[in-house]
Amino acid sequence: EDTLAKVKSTGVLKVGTETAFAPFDFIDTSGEHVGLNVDMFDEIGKELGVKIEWVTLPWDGVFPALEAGKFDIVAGPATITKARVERYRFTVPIAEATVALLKQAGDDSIEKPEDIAGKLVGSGKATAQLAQLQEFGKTLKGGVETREYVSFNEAYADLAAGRIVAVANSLPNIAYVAQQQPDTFAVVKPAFGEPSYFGFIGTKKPEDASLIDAVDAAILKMKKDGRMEKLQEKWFGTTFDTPDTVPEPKV
Amino acid sequence: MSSTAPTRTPHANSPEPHAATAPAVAVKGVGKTFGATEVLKGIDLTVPAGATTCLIGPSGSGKSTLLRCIAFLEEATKGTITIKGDPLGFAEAANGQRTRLSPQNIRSVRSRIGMVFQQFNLWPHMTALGNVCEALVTVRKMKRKEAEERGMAQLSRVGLEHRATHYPSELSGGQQQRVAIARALALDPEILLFDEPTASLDPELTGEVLNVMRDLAGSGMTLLVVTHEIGFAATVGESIAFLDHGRLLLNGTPREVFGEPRHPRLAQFLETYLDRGAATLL
Amino acid sequence: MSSTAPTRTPHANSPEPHAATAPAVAVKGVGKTFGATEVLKGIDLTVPAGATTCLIGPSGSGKSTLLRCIAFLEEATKGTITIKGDPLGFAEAANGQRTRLSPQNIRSVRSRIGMVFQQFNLWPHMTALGNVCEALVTVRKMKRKEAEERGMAQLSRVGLEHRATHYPSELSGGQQQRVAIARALALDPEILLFDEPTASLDPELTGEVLNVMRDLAGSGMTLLVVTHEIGFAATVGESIAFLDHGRLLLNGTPREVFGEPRHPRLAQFLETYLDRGAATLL
Amino acid sequence: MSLDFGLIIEQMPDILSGLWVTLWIWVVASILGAALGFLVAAARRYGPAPLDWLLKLYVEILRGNPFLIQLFLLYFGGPFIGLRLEPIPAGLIGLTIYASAYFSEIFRAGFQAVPRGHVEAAQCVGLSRSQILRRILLPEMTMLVLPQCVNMAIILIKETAILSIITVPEMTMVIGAIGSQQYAFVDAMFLLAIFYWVLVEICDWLGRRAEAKLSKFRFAVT
Amino acid sequence: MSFKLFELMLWAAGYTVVLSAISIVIGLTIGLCVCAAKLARSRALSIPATVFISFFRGVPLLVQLLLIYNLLPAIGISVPSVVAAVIGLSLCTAAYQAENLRGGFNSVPKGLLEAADMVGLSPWQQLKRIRAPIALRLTLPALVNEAILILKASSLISVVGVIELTRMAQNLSASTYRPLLFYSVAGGLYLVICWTVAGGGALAERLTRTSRA
Ligand SMILES: Nc1ncnc2c1ncn2[C@@H]1O[C@H](COP(=O)(O)OP(=O)(O)OP(=O)(O)O)[C@@H](O)[C@H]1O
Ligand SMILES: Nc1ncnc2c1ncn2[C@@H]1O[C@H](COP(=O)(O)OP(=O)(O)OP(=O)(O)O)[C@@H](O)[C@H]1O
Ligand SMILES: [Mg+2]
Ligand SMILES: [Mg+2]
Repeated sequence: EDTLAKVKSTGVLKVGTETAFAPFDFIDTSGEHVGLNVDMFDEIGKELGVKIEWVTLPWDGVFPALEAGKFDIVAGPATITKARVERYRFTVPIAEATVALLKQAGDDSIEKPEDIAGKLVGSGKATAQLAQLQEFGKTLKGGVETREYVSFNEAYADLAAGRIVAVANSLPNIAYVAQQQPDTFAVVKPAFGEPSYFGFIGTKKPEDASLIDAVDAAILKMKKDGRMEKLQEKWFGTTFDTPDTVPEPKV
Repeated sequence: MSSTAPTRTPHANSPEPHAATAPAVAVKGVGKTFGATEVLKGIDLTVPAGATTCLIGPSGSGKSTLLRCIAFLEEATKGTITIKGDPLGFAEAANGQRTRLSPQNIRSVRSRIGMVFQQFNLWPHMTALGNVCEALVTVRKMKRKEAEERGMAQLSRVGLEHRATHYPSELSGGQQQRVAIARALALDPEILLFDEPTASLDPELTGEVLNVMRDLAGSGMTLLVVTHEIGFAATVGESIAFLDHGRLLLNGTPREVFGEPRHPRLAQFLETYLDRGAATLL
Repeated sequence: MSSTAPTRTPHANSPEPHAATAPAVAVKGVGKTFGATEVLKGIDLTVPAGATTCLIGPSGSGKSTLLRCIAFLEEATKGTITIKGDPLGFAEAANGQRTRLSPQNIRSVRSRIGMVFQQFNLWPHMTALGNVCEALVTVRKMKRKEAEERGMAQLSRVGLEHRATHYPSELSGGQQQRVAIARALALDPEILLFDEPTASLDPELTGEVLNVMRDLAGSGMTLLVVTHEIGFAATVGESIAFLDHGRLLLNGTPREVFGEPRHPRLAQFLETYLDRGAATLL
Repeated sequence: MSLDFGLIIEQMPDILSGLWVTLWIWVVASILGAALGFLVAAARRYGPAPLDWLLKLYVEILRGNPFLIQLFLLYFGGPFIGLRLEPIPAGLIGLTIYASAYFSEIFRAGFQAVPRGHVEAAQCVGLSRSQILRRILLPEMTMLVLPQCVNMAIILIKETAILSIITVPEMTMVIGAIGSQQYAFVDAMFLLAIFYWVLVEICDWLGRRAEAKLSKFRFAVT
Repeated sequence: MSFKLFELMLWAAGYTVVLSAISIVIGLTIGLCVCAAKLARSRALSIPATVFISFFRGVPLLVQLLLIYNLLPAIGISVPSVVAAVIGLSLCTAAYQAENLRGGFNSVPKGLLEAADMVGLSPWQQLKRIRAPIALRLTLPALVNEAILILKASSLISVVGVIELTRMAQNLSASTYRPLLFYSVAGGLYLVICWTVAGGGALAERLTRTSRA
């Protein structure tokens, strides 16, 4: 059965995500699930004429659940990588995902990405950011030691505790973290990784294709009429230039 | 004791037993093996109705096993047991073939037997009265109120009406055993079996239980008592059975069994049990 | 203590007790309360050396408590206890103030006392020989080999050399109790305390233990025995102490204590214990 | 869904190293936890009353909380009170402390289960307090509480999975990561289930064997 | 921490309690069946029961949950998060409770049943009136213990998307960057819950004590 048709007939689009991934998805101080994703899917839902039903899981559980058919699409978002493109169908990018470093505020020993040479840097287990960090490490003299966390939040906590000198994550995320906690964290500019982008994720099942196409169309429409820009401004304090098609991933 | 005196030398020696009066229990050729060990080796025993029979013998001689076979808590591997003439557990055909009777039949024959255990075996989650009434309500389907009246009557028979609402854990050993006797009595059994009813009790508490049993014996109830209380056996028992190594060595009136000359095994057994040194103090 | 000895003419009946021979145990004014209940109410007792003293009395009269005070397993709340003249646990100043002695002193005085319990209390994770040797090795610091030789000697004294390598779970109750006696003997105690050593045993197994105790009594060892075996007390005890409700009611030779006219409490007590009905069979 | 053994064999070195980390942390934490638990139980029994209350609080706090929370607070909260631990030491210490609370309760019951008479018999032949503890109570109790200890060890091996949140590269972490990288989530979970199941069964079997071996030291009289 | 956030934590704690309670009740029911199967003479019943107990005791709850959540759809059964969580917790606790119950049933003294035999109670009446009540009383402390274990184990059910106490703490610390605060509050709430259950258990035990041997 065609998924788009099913979604339209039931009037519900099920979206899976993790709620500990600010500013895309998180629980705000009044306990509401908010973030860029929530706003975007509100708009996408309007475009498709359906309601959005959120299914929130720890990140580890999101892809297995997508494959098990627990929901129709994953918000996330996830970095568009070679390996993932082989396995999943991405929507058009919604934000830049280039990897940068977060350090402790006031740490003068790290002024540029190369300063992490020989030091211990954290990232998420089995993430695209970790892979890029490791690639980047190889180019440095003395390499870089990595530590893998179940989720980025533990990595931030460990950075605050001083066990690691930096966390490698996508720029939008760490920019948000640094903005929220200016006394604790700071972003190391510039981003060091290959330019990459975030997209929502669906399966490659033929019956799902129409749904992703429709979501793509909705996103492009939002880009065109400026709604997207507004949302980026709202959640990142800045806007990104993103391609209108799924770009060929470099990593 | 005077009341029971005339019925001493009861059935066996009486010239004309009433034809209608079948013995309370008739054990015929009963054998019992546990795995490879033969615990009972062909027992023939008649328990006269309305009298007290005491089963004595050394530890391990098979007294409990025999009693448990009569209560059908163990199944004899050979022989037959009848209760007032009715076969218990197995029917024996003319050719000696045994067939098991139906569970209903077994329960109904067994309900005519009451049993009192060494360990009391009161149900710990029910009061004294609850223990006594349980079977009246669940088996006899009596109304709770009627059952309780009857239960109280039994409790006062053993002198414990003031302990009706106590739980077993709140009663002394002797009181627990008396409740256990009341529980058995409540069903109006035709015969009451006792397996060393005072063996778990302190010497001081033994007396109260033996007194209740004396009263029962005096009231014409049929009792079959496994006991190490040789004194009780000698004075209350109207018939004594001496078991040794799974065989019934002696059976008769106390006078016949205990009188001189004594069977050498019995003499040896009494030697162990009676504190001969203490006898000098008597 | 010698003051009480002549009046009771206790043990040896020897006309001139050696001045050097302090009594094995001297109990003076010992009282013991558990919470609010006064279990011992001022006991004065002299246990003569080289003789057997038996402590009898109804259940709950405080026999075990007194024995446990002498073993310093309980601390008396009043009074003093001396072992061959040495104070146990507490030193009493002239003004009656008691001060606790050091743990070392307590251990050393206590090691001159051996104790045998009703429940045997063998250590289940050691063989019979291991039980007997344990204190020799860990307390007396003997070489294992020497300790084992000595342990075997004690085991053969109780007739169990062939069971040396068995674990308690592999021994009968009577054998376990004999191992417990050997364990106590191994340390060469000056006095051996027994708390109802046969009360947990089947009647058949009682004999073997009582025989070992008879042998010990005959060998001139000092024994203090709490027992319900009135026969044993009457025949082996050279001195009898009768306790009732925490008081020492009677103390003297068996003839003095058991002879007529009897103290009414003792008569009542004997009534309970001696199976009068059975006496007719003796 | 089918297990792709090629992938697994390729990753075997990683899997084995995860298995090794799980195993050694489990064994060391179990032993240390049992030892610490024994000390706690002994201190509660023989120490002064205030120590008993304090240790009771220690035990009840540890038993009233998920291990996940405790580990998180130890690892991420520790630095704020000057306790900066690396993941493996933190995991080891956290698991040991967690285990000690449960073991102490097992041993406390064990102390009570050793008949008082056995201790009194030892007192009567002059064994000192520490000799009684070492020579009588400890071995007797060990036999009595062995089944509960095996049970606790089984619980602990499963708790080691939680160490992954503080980046300890144990079995769940390693196999989970392989699963994510290869998009073979369910396969990985299956593999994990089997690994743990086998470990637990082995532990159980060893425990039962030890129990059978020790059964003859059991009390003859109770 | 604002009152609103504390309220969220309380709400999540309540959710934890409710899901745990449901799981314990379902688990007890399943546990009784498994226990009965294991005690049965028929090997066709006792062997599956043994395997069931062994599996659910031997595999970490986390793994069980993920298998239930992601594997059942593969065989055509799709279960929502909450249901998966309850199934996982129930099966896990059922295995332990079956063992506890077996211990309880086996420690009912045989003599009590023989006494019931003697007064004519049928096997079913014996089970209902004597065996089960006594076994349950004997199992009560273990049951309370198991309830506390499940309360704590429920901290893992977030892997299938249930927002209980621990997950709420994680979520709120991710958005407020105050992980220590929220984990401490969660720890405190778990303590309160567990101590309450333990206290209730002790009370229940005391109330039934008079009726225990
Ligand atoms: N269920 C059983 N399985 C195996 N052997 C048994 C069983 N019940 C009893 N026996 C054995 O049968 C023999 C007789 O036991 P029984 O209990 O009838 O003796 P008893 O005369 O009642 O002894 P006691 O005076 O000690 O109660 C003993 O050797 C005992 O070990
Ligand atoms: N640890 C204790 N705490 C409180 N009361 C105790 C304690 N030990 C003994 N008692 C009480 O002290 C009294 C005397 O007990 P003891 O054991 O000395 O009696 P006994 O003469 O040895 O009796 P038995 O012949 O039954 O062994 C009893 O009433 C008993 O309940
Ligand atoms: Mg018997
Ligand atoms: Mg006593």
